[in-house]
Amino acid sequence: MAKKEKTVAVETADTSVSAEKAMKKGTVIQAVKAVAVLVIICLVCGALLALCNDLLYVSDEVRADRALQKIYPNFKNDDSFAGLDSSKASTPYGQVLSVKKSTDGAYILEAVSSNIGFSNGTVSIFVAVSGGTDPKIVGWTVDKNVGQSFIGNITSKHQKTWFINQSITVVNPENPEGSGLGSGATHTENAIGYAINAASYYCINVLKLVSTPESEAKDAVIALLGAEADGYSFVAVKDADYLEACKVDEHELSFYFEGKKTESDPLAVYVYGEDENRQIVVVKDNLTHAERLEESAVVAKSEGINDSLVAKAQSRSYFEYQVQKSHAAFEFAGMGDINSEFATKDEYGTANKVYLSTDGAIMVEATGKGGFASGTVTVNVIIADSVIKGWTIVSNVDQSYIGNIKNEHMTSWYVGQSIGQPIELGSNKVTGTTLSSTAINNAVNMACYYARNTLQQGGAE
Amino acid sequence: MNLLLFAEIGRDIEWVTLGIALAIMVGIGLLMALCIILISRFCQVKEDPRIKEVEQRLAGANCGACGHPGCSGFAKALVEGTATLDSCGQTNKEAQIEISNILGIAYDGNAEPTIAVVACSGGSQCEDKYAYQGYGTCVSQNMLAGGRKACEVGCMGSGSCVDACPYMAIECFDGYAHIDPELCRSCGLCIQTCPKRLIKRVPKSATVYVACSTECRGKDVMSKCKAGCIACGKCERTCPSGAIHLVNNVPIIDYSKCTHCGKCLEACPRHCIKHVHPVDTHEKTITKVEPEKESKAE
Amino acid sequence: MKKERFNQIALDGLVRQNPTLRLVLGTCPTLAVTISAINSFGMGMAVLFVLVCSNVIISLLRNVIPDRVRIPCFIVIIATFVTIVSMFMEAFLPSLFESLGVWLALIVVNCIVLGRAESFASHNPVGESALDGLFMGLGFTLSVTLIAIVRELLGSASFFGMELWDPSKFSIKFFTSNAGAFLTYGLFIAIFNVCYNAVDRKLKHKHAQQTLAPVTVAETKEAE
Amino acid sequence: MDVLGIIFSALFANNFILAQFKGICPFLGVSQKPGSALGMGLAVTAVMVITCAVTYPIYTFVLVPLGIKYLYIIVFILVIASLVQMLEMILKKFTPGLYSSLGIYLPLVTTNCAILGVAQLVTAEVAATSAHFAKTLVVFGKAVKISMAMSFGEAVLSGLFYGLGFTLAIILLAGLRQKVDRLNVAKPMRGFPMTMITACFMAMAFYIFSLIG
Repeated sequence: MAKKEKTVAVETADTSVSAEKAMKKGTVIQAVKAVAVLVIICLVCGALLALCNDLLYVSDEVRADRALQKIYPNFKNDDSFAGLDSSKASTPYGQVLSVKKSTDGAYILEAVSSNIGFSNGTVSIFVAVSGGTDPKIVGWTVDKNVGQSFIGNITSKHQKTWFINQSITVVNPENPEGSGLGSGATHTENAIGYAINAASYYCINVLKLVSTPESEAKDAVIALLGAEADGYSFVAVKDADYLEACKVDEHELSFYFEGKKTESDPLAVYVYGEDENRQIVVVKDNLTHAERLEESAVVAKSEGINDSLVAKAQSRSYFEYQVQKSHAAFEFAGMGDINSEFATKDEYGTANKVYLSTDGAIMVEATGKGGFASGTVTVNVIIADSVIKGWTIVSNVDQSYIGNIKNEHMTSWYVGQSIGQPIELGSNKVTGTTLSSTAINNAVNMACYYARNTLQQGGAE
Repeated sequence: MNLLLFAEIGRDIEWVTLGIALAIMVGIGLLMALCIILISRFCQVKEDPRIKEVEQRLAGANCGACGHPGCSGFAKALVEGTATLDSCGQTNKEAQIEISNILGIAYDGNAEPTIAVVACSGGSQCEDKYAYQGYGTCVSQNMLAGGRKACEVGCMGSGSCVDACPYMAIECFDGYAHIDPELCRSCGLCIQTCPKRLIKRVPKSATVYVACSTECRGKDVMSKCKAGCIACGKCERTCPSGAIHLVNNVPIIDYSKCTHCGKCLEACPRHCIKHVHPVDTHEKTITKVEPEKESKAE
Repeated sequence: MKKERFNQIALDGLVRQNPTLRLVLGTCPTLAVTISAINSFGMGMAVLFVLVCSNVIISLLRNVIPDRVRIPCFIVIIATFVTIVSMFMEAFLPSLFESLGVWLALIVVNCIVLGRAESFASHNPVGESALDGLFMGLGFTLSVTLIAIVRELLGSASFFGMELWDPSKFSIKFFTSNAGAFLTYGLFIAIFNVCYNAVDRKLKHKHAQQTLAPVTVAETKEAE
Repeated sequence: MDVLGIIFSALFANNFILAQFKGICPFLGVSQKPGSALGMGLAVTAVMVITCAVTYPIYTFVLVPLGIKYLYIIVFILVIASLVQMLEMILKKFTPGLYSSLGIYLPLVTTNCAILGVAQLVTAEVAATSAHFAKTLVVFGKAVKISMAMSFGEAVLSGLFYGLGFTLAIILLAGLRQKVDRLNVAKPMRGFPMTMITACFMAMAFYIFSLIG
């Protein structure tokens, strides 16, 4: 098809030249017009929104008492109540934000869970706890949430059934998870469970609405210690065998508390007997075996307590009991001094303490590097005649999956191996916790390395 | 002043925050608008303004059949004169006329709109030489001894054309490719990709097409495919206007002579001749169409 | 505005171009909110309000807004209406606001709203745009609520919140999970396609039957 | 600043598409071919990083102190839309190559729940005790307390990894769809329904991550 010259071609040529000039002027006006339009639209919209915000503003008080109406309709505020005791507001499950008391004895608490919710956000809820002898959770509703994009699944139907009419003692630590309630948003459910437990923990321990035997014992201990108790938080250790082991003829050890306070030494509290004839002994906890036996170790004891109970409390700490439970032969005979020359090895970690025993065996506490999220694991390794008798995990830093390492691993790994040469990780690991297992391997190797060199038990390094 | 009925909803209008909100909104609006304008000025890619106009008039399907990266590439090539309009089958006539005016070139020829059809209907009815368990589509399969079909020109139905078609007009079922006439814009991408060159262009107004392109004799076809054309020549004999001729065992329809009478379709014992537009309603009443002026060589 | 144009818009919005089931737009809220029917209905109503208002305003301003800042202007208008809806809900429907939560604010970037604004409202007069917004919103609400009813019935054994039977006896937890959302939505699209094609074919068949003769002649004329 | 935790949760446990259901429209629309899916994924990641970097300071230092938090939707969306338009122009001018592979998806990215979703996630406020970033600003004489769930570094980092999680999911689906789209299924099941069912299986797989994470 040959191209045919058409008059139309000529016309377009000269119009494009003048178009060029028009373009220049046009674009400036057009640009200004564009900016103007956008700015005017933003202006109008901003004004409209600001007005609407003021007209439809929901203040916090409105939001709070709207929640109250939902969970506890006949709420009449009793302003004689002191409100939140902020020093004790933090609980193991979350934070209590505010407390209100109704004239008929009911309490309304606002609590927020620790961030274990969906995409580790938090959920804050209002909880209504009925007064009277057996306080129950009468109602709860979700207030604010952070990052819980599936909060919609928790409908009002759930808020009428979960946790309702459960006594606050039952809700307490049994199933903080609250999971498996089946709303399709498991993480948010966990967060709500934690928030409710935070509220009930506060009710039991601070508001003292109900007195469980444990809280009564705790009050007695605090009464005994008097001024020294402030700042300490006492946590009951629920280890039935230890309670059994500390029995002295017919005196039962009813509670064992571990008192912890930041940057001061922990306390061990032994509570014998029940209610009135309760006898309490408080001993400093992190002393060596020998120092523990001296008189100064006892911080406080109730009057008229017979000495056998005090001696028993001084004799063995819970830590020593745990070690002995896993290796019966180990009889404590005091602390050995750390030989600093072999106390650190950069590829393994550090050796911290050495415990001696009556029959010559030693226990080395060593920390291994290279754990999950570059954290560490501290273990106690018992070594007798250059063979590992057993080991336990003492503590860990950032090892969020160390829970997978169960007792059956502790009894099977490394036990019986000689400390002559370094021990390979090999099969000593659980899927999903390889990093934590390597840290444990490093710690055990550190203990063997220390034992090898300092006590010439096995072959030299 | 609580304007609304709910006593506790709403608070007095705080003019201060209202002012702040306005200031923020205006500030951000202004900032954004200015940035857009400045950057569009600063990043002005020197382009011939005609390119934009041409691009607007093109079909805008970015199908790439014209060999250029999308319509903007094609528009640029058109303005620079390195491409001709007819390599784009999509743009309708009026748009093509307008573009020619903009470019100042003469508009010639009014190409008869066409659609593509697959000249094979064997698929699962055609025997397989081997079971293909490899990766990919017909193109890769074709490299392995000419594809798994016993018939060397048979459609494998593995969908190279399906991938190629930007209009999702092709589907593979019953083992061979089917083109949906309503969706097909005859861009020609499938024609280029089909390794067996089975896809052909027929005028949009055509009603029948030959769905087989094997050049073997009847006896061989019988052994390989139950739906193949055995070159019996019945269609050639029954066609009143002599539009069908057997060219080395493959019936070829000359659409300028075809009167859409449909007799060939009924005569064919193997049903190789099929409808272009699968319409079962007005089967019988195909009206007479006067033959058009022969314009483009097929 | 002619009756036939009204029908065309109505049918487009509800059936022919149903945003959720035919055009598969606005899928984010559809998957996330359809766990409970009340939430979905609330979401549908919110989208309906935003759609109608923004379509009206955008079609009013369609000649004023220059092309270069078109998208920011449309988005600002839609965002205003979404904020107004969320403020309204927070004030008067607190439980619904709480359960919708994040998804209420995401209506701004919902593909339906901006899609209709750009493709329909910016070329058509106010009346038709409003109607289009209305029927698109109804189409969305209908399909989202339908999906939610099925998921709620199977997943948590309740209908619009009312418990029908004890979920521990029979309830498929799968439908309340994410994977269940995808599956239900996919099956719904498939079922809708089946019904749509069946009805479409019957209509075309009836249409072709009645006006057989004149159509074919007219058709070939058009084809010239 | 638990980096490993953010990475794991952003990529797998709280994957932006499969766990949080944000950004499904491009996930279904653009995943025909792995090439286009990768382009879309990278475009979304780039815009997400810029969004987090811009919206976080605006929210903490402008909106919260001035008490106009209700404007957050309109301000975020305006900023995002304009940024994307600017990015498109800049890419077109300086890197036409990158523009041809990435640029065409940018207008698609603005109207996408993923971007506003990440902006909301990142600017989450939380009770003062567990805030990663807490400050008190004196504005017009009033002291305003700000307590954000994430610090600025965490915000940008999680924006980046949410984007990569998005890209991971969309490429996986594109790979699967290469095969699934050619399956010989019933006619109405073709296209979107089959894609949905593929996505359903992917969601199941990713659900396991959320149990571990």
